[in-house]
Amino acid sequence: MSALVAVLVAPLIGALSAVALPGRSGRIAAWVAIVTTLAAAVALAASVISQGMPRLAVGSWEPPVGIVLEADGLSIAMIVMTALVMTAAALTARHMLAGDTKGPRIAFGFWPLMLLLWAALNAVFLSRDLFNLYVGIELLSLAAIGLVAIEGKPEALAAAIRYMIFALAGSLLYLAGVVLVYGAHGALDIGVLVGREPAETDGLALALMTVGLMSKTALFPFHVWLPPAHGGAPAPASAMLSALVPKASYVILLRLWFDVMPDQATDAALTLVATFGAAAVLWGSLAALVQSRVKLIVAYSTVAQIGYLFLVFPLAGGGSEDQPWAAGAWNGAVFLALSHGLAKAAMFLAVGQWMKVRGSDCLDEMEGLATAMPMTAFAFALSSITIVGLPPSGGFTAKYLVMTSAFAAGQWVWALVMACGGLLAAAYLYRPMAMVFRRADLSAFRLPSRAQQAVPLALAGAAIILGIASSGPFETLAIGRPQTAEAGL
Amino acid sequence: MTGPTLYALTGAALVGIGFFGLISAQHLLRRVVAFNLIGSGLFVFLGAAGARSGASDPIPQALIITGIVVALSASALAIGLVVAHARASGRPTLPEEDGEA
Amino acid sequence: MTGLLPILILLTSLVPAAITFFLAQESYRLRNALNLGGALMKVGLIVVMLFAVAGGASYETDIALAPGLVLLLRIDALALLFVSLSASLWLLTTIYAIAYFGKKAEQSRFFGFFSLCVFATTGIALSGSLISFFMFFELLTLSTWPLVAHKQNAASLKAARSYLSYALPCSTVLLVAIVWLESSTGPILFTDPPDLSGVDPVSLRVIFALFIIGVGMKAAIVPLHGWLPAAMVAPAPVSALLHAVAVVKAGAFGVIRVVYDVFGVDRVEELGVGVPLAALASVTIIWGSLRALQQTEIKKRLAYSTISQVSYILLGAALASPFAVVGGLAHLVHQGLMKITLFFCAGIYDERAGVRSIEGLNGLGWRMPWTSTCFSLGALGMIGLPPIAGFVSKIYLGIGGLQADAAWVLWVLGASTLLNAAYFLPLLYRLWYCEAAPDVEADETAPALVAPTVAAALAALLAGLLAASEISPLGWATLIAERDYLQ
Amino acid sequence: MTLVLDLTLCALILAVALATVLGGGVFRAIVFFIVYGLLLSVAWVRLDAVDVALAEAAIGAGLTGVLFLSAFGKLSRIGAEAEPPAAGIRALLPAALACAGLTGALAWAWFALPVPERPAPDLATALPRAGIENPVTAVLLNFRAWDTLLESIVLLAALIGVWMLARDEDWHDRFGLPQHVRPGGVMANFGRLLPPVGVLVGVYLVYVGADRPGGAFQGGTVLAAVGLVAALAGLLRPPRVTQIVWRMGLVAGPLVFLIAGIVGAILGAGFLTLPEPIAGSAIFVIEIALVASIAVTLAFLVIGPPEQGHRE
Repeated sequence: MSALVAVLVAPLIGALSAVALPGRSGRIAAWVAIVTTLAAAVALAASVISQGMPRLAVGSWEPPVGIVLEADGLSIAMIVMTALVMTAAALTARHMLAGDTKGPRIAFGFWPLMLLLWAALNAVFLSRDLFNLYVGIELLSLAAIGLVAIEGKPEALAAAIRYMIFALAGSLLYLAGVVLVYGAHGALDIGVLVGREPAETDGLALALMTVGLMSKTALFPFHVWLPPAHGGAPAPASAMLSALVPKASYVILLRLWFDVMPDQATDAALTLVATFGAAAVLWGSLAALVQSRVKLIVAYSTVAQIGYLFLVFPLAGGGSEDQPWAAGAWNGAVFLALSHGLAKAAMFLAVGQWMKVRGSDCLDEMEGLATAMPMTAFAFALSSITIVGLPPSGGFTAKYLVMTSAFAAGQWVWALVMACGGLLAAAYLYRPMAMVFRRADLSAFRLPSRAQQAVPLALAGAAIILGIASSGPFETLAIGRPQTAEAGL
Repeated sequence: MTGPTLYALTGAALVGIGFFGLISAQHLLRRVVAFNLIGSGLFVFLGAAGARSGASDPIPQALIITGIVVALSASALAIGLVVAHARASGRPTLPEEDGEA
Repeated sequence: MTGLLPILILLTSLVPAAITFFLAQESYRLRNALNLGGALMKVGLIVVMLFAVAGGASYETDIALAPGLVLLLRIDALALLFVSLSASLWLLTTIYAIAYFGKKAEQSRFFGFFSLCVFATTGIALSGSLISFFMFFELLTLSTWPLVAHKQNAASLKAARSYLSYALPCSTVLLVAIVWLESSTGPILFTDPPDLSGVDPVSLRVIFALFIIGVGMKAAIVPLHGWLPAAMVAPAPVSALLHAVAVVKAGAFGVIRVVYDVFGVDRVEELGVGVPLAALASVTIIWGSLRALQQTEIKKRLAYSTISQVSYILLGAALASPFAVVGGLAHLVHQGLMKITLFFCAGIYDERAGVRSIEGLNGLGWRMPWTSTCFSLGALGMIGLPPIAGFVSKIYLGIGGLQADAAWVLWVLGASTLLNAAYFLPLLYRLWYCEAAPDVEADETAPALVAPTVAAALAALLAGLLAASEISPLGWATLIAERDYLQ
Repeated sequence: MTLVLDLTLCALILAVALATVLGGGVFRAIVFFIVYGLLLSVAWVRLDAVDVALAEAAIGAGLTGVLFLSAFGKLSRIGAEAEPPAAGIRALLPAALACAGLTGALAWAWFALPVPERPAPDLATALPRAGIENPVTAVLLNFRAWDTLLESIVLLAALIGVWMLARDEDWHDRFGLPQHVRPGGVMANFGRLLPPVGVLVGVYLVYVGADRPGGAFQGGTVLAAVGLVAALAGLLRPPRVTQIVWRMGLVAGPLVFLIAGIVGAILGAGFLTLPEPIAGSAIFVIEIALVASIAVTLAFLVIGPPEQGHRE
């Protein structure tokens, strides 16, 4: 059985087992699934790098009848990042959500939901069928909403409902686009659609799908659901929600614009999308500056970071011919998605441990934590470096690539937006950082074990390594990269 | 005007009506109802597109059945959330969108 | 093997840093051994390389990041000048810091970041490409923050915050400058001057200004100097690091790289940006000295003195005449030696006599003769009294100014010397000629504090005395200037 | 004649849809929605999509309607059924215009759509190899089995999400609110009579799904309804979350489906590949398991998470 199948099947079987089996054995099944999926993700990446892209026609039915799954560089980069974040979140969840601290309901429900979330993410990263992607993002949304609501507090429920409204409206708009695509071309497979005759309705279809996916990605002005939802969930869930879930709809957007319908991209549309991105960067950062709860600061930072991802659309292809690298902006955006995923998860996991010690995530309660739990503070600092985009992190590599493309393309405004965003990020992340660095005596509190504290540090370290050892991921991303990523839209 | 065209236009109208309901309704349960209208409107549109060429096309029909089940799942979770939220807060509406902060 | 040398030099500070972070507070011996061992090894490696480079060898190693992001490590004569300065002063500072901290808390964090800071400085020195220079430059910014904030109280956090609120915006400006330039030239390597002919002169002038803002902030040019006096709340070894070994030096070094290796002397002249830079440096020299006069706290006065003195280096770089270049480069070392002496002394006065303000110095000279002698040497050197190092720099800069047809430089130097004397001589007067307050307890029986101080002071003296020899800083500066910049 | 019928039907559908959105009172909206679902299933028959018609009637109108009604009941119990006053016309005008624009865009798209060749020729060649007569079932359980598998898991995800809405103190209680049925009353008798008939209908729907309209989802819905009526009548007591048998029932369908897929992959045929000779029987086995799981899942979705009141 190939690794491609295993990354999909293992979390699904794990989720089903975690539902069906009682107590401990259910959790053991979940852990077996976590380890298997992690291993399968690594194996898949290795096989893609060494043997090229595996392609699987499910049920041996070729499109347009059947559905195709395919792993390219973008897929495996996302799948490996997901596997790392999921494993780390699970490692901390084991303690944070144990039955004796949070009650049997959460101890039961967390594991199947997280495994379903994982399966849905992998399914979205691999699928090449527009309708199958719809089912995938619906599974993703339902599992994510379940995780938002899991705490059961009134605010969490309200946040879940608001999230649900945006997610559902978004998936319906996406579905509307899919309906138009099928109506015009009689096909749903991306591979088939690449060679299609453009139809008059394609522009509308792309617009509908884009708006829908923007709503699911929480791009400004559809971001209002994100901070309460990510801020209200338990920390391991927040880590997955913030680091991974928006990336799924973003990857679909990349595929739609660069693979399926590059012919539909007009200058005005590209500028409009990037303008929303720029607004998200500024608005999200300013909002993060005035929050008084650390989790909300981190959540608003996600709003801002998502904005960066959308600057790629007008910049792709900017000045590629002058440069020693191809597809600078496209690669930069994917790097940003990857490093943001790792760093943001590390942040939430670190904050989660602080919260567990202090019982609150108010900024004023954070004093003394750097001394008491130096590894988590260091993890937060390293993640901040990535989020701000300072070297030597994956965030910096990304920022450098996108900014160079912007200047080379003569669209330096987007580069200035990135520069401002980085400064604002430094400002809003400085507040919690300085607070934890303050001296205070916390010897009376029970601290998590060193092994627990090491988990976010490992993730944050991975985000840094992504910057230092960026050539490997860079070459990997070139596997199956659309031509339009180099030539521009 | 042929049958499929009529149904397609009906579907288009249902999508609009549904989105209006989703935006305008205060009571969350009614919003969930409106969400179902949008979904079924899209399905009708797709079904009409499938029925255009005369012979019935099974692929859209299968997609629609899948879509109906997915919509049901989403509705079930949404309804559950609405009830739980009302029980916790005593209100069937979302708290006022209190800006950003 | 030879390709590994730059990496080994970096590892001598990175490895101690990485291990030190995870050591318990109680493992004093291991920590001290690691840090001293790293510092000694680095000095050893550099001595090996000094001989090789003097013979014309050069070392290059590149580490592939994403294509376009070249992390190139390279040892040329200029790099070696800076790296030998920072390595030898790091050794002294480490000895001093171990004694200074004794049994104080949070030492693993301190020495971890301390080593990281030196790692970054060494990286800056060895960087062979603009982007690797930027990477280490930023690493330096970040690893300095926990050192400035080390005391973890409101005052030090405020200073640390002020530091970052200067450093991060300026680094953003620097990044914009780099990205702007590289987007039209491709990655810039210092070995291979970029072809700037494709960029219009107006853009180039703006980019040059952005570069100067970006790196000049660390060199504390006016008006980007406010963080430096504020950072005086940090422990004395940190001040030494900031003023002599790492931060301001990195800024000055950055300006040299930008002027000579990114733009090139000819292009700077052609764009007409050298004179404004020299003017800015002159303003900083005078302004820093004027402000130093007004300070009543020893460390603050020294801090403003640094602002003034570092701009000598910039002045030399901007004038770009042969003597000016040599004088500026030599002053990079001279200022480091003299300033570290002064800060070591200030730390000893504070630690062993509880003296922070200028009044407290009254009569300390006879009670703490070693320290006070060193302090006097440093101060006189700063004023430019022969034969101490500072004199040599000033002479060369003055001649350089004349060579560059900028006689006004002499006025600047003259004014600055008068001001230097005005704010240093009263201190010396107090040390040696005033009556001590009867209740002051002062003793300097702390050899680990005093020995590095004496060594630094002697070095400053020797640098001036032996200026004519080839191995003196001046000799090196001449070599660099002749080999790389003045054909 | 048929055009008049279609016109009338469409007009009715739109009128009822408008009524659900604009009409006064949430309860009325729900009732209108159920009527809407039934009208829509007639429309599906008119569009020659009987499988969809069955699904719409059973799931879209029936089950969703029941979900709404029971939620309304729960809301009334806590006094949250009343609707706050709606925003004024002026405030809603932009939204109305945007929605009208959306409708207009879709309507424009309809006329702009090119007419592709359909059904695609590939489909015609694939159908005979599907191992099953009903083309819709063939697409669902063979050609696009991955969709269907994920969809059955979406259902499960929704159920777990709903369970997570229980309060911690209720977690070990029986599902839903307790029902009190008057012995010998209409409900009790109805509850005794209906299940046997319902089970028959459900099984029939699954069975004929192979060649004629019907299938796992439609059949499963009917079976779920049977279970619900039996529970309402007091014949069945709702289980608890700790009862493993029921939880196994929930996952049986997707699990069998997955295992069938993995077996194909391991044997070298390919993931979710059903070799032609055994495709028919394999689909049948998968369908049986799916029906069971769908029935249990849907029933549990309607009953809802454990709630206070079961404890005496």
